[in-house]
Amino acid sequence: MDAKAMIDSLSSQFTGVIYDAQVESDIRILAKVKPESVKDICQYLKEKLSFGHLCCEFGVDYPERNEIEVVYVIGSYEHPVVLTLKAILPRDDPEVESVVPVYWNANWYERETYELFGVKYLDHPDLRPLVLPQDMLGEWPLRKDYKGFPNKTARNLV
Amino acid sequence: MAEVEPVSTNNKDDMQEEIPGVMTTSTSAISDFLKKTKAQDIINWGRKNSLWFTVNAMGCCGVELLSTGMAHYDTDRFGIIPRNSPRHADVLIISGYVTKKYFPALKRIWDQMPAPKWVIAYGDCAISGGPFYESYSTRQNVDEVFPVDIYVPGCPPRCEALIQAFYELQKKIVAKKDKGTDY
Amino acid sequence: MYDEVGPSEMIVHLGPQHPMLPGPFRLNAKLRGETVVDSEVEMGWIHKGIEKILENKTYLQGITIVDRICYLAALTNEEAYVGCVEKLAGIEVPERAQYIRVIMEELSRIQSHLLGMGEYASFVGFVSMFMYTIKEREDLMSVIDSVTGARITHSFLRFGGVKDDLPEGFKEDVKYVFGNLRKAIDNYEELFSTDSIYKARTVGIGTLTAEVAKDIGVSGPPLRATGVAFDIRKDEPYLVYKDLDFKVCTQTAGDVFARVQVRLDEMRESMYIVEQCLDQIPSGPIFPEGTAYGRRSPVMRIPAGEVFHRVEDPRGEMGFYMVSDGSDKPYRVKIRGPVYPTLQALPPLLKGVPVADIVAIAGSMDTCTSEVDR
Amino acid sequence: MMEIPEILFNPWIRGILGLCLMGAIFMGAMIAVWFERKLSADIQQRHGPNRVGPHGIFQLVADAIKLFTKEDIIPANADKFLFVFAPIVLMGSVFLMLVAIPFGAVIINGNTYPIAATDMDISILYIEAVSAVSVIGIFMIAYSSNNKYSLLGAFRNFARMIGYEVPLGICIVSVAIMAGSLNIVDIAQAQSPLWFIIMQPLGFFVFFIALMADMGRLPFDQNESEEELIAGWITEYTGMRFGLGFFAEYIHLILGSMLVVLLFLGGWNLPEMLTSNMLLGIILPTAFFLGKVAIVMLAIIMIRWAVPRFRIDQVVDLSWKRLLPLSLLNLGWVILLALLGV
Repeated sequence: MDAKAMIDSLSSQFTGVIYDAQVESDIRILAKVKPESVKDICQYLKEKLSFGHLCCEFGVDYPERNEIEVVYVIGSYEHPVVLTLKAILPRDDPEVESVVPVYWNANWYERETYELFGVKYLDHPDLRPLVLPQDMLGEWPLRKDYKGFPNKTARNLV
Repeated sequence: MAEVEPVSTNNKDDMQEEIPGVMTTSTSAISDFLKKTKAQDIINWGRKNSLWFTVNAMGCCGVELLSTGMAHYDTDRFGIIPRNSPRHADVLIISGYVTKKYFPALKRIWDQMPAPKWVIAYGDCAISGGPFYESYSTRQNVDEVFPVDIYVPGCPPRCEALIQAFYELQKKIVAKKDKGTDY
Repeated sequence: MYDEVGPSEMIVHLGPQHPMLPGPFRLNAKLRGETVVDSEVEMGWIHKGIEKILENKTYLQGITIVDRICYLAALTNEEAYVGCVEKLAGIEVPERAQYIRVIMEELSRIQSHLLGMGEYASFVGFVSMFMYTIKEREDLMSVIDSVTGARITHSFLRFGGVKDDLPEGFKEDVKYVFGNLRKAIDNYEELFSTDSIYKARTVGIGTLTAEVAKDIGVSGPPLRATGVAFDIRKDEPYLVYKDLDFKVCTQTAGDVFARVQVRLDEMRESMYIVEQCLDQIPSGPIFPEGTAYGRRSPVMRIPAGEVFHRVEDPRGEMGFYMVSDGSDKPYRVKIRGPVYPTLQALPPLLKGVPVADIVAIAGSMDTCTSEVDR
Repeated sequence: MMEIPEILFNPWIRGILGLCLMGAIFMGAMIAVWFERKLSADIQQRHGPNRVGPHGIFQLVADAIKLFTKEDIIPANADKFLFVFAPIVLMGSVFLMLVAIPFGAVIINGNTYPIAATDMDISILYIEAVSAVSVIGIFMIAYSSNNKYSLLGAFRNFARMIGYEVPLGICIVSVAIMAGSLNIVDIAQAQSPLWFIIMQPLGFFVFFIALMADMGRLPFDQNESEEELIAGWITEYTGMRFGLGFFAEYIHLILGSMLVVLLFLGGWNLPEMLTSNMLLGIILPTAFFLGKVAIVMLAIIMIRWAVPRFRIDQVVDLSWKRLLPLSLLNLGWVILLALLGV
């Protein structure tokens, strides 16, 4: 099954949920997805299309469009195709369903996206900050409008 | 983050109030006496030849720190050996970026070490922040908290640089100009 | 985990400063006697916000920052980053530069495996082994040093090429070092396979099956030790790997012993790759001709777009996802480190093992905490 | 019993000799540490200490001076009385062993005078009993420092010691049966023509391994295991208290090597023609004895740096499932020999 067939299978299975699907090259496909059905799609990808390997999951902040994209990069152990799934969330109240029940290793990725972007994951087993100290929660440092970034405390700033 | 007050172990002020006919003494009497004698030189000789350092690899420099203690560079030649417990160590090597999360732990390691103790700031990150000087997560100017004796610039400095840092520290100890002990 | 601590149980915090891993890392383990009942990993002790810093650096400045993601395999980090930019900007790398990159990355893989293996041996109490591997590693480091000018953080790759050509006499140096290294690796293998205490400590410990390993997303030597031949160099060839002859080293047992064995085999395989490259390397420029790219790249504006590029790190799959908005700085860079899922897999693996096996299992994963925290 | 010169009964002389002995044993421990550092460096393709004095022989002097002048930290939540008292128990148990162990012998006119503080009839049992006290010292150190690493180390130590004291004791019993005495001097003397290692090689093997476990040398140093438990039982100790624990370990190493030589490797016994001369009789037996001790120490140190560490359950398995049956087999063999009247 090549990349084209995969995207066709996916779009036909989830009409209306998957949109903007495109084949970038033989081994890269990209699709956008409605946030509420991310988990179902991942389930389908894992079981039917053997996309068993979640490479990573992260957020991208677009303040002009007032959106936060949550990107899932999903690869496979059987074939070389890598699928990029994008769920677009409103920036004010980003909430998306957790994919931990499908991909076990999404756990830490989601915890990190939560503390760095403020994306809330529903039904996540253990949504605590991972890399930041507890008191920095709520600053969402990887958002574009984060104020504390060029940290001016260093004594000999160039 | 708790600010750290400078600790003074010099009790000279206590000694000045003399009661006539009564000889007062203080806890530092023995060390005061030692200062006047050659004994301090002998003690310093022992201290300088047996600098045990903590192994806390905190960044890129940590790898060089590991290599320095091992074969090839072999700091054991100078009597410098790595110790895993801070209780047995004399030298704290800040080998990398200190983050806001790690800083309390590093402070605690420092507090756990018995005096006399010294600090080597190893690498640019420990000195001035290095490439991460503007990060939201790192804590800058750690040398305001730790009394750093030797700064080793480089990103990361080579193992030879660390050996030279120890050599400079030894010279400082002999010249009684280090910050680790109170002379 | 903290809610119910039974009458004969205690919680031991291993770390953040603990000799278990090179880098701060904390494992909270609930013990009943000597047995781990439950455990949990805490990260972030050296989180330095590299992703945010990269967004505020130009593309060229970014190379020095990505070096410091994982200090044990700086060259593969660079490769992933530079590869992303080259894909986005459509830069062709001349063949000689590609060969040089492969040589350096394979050398760096060998040194990383040597360090990881030696450190692992010291975790089971075999301190002398650590000394031996470090000694061999130093020879290799000086070879790498002679090309890149640095031991740990190289900043060697440039967009479209490499910083410098190979120095004179490089081939002879490599040949000399490899001669010693081959003997050393054979010795290590003999030591590992004949020492009964070592075998008692490693065979059947921390076993991952292929299904579980795939399920938790492990890659690199821990995955290959379970029999899955997953290697980006074969599955998604970058640089000149498709012209080179090498095999993906696998074992089937999936335990600690197999992981170390995979690393030993991979070192041999990497040496073979480097020798092939040295024989095949064509002469020619190390930067694309007729373009502005050279030793000093211009301020680059890269066309808007998104790309995911992955390479095979010594520890597994290293991927960069880069979003460009057409300016001279990346809009967003996501770093997918190979150790991230591996370290996540520790708590389930550690359930029910004795305390002494915590370090054996954690060490055999060859983790790099700096890369997880970033 | 052999006659002892009158002058040795003078308490002053005895006191001075005792002090000399203490000094000698401390010197011995320092030499052992230096020996170990140099030898381990050699095995690991390094140089080892070589800056302080020729070949770094004063390295340990520097270390001792530094440890003496370090700050003495008693952790806030430690049990203060035990924390101060425990290293003394450990050191005491090691020094009490010195009372019974002979350090060599002087042979004058065919009479053997062992260089030992006392002459007990049950000295071997006494040594066994006293050396087992050190485990209590270690446990007190670990318990009082209120550290979980230390506590784990102490538990491992207990588990190991209980396992290994049994085969160790059985081996000693078989030696005692063969010699027909519980006095360590008599045991050494009984090996005059034939060393016990030839009569019971199995016993030597079991005794050597059990002794190494008893001393906590590397394949058996689970109580310290640097990579897991930082420094195990002694993690919280600073300065000279740490130094005491450290020295106790090395004095134990020396005394253990002496025990091996005394029980299995023939002690100070030499052919009679070599000791007939007065001067040779004074020097040679002791030199011979100490030389053998040094060789045993060398072997123990080299084993330490050449093998990985056992896990604690494997250690306990090894003792109860392998060494105990082997030691019983050896005991049976010795009894058989005794019945046959060999």
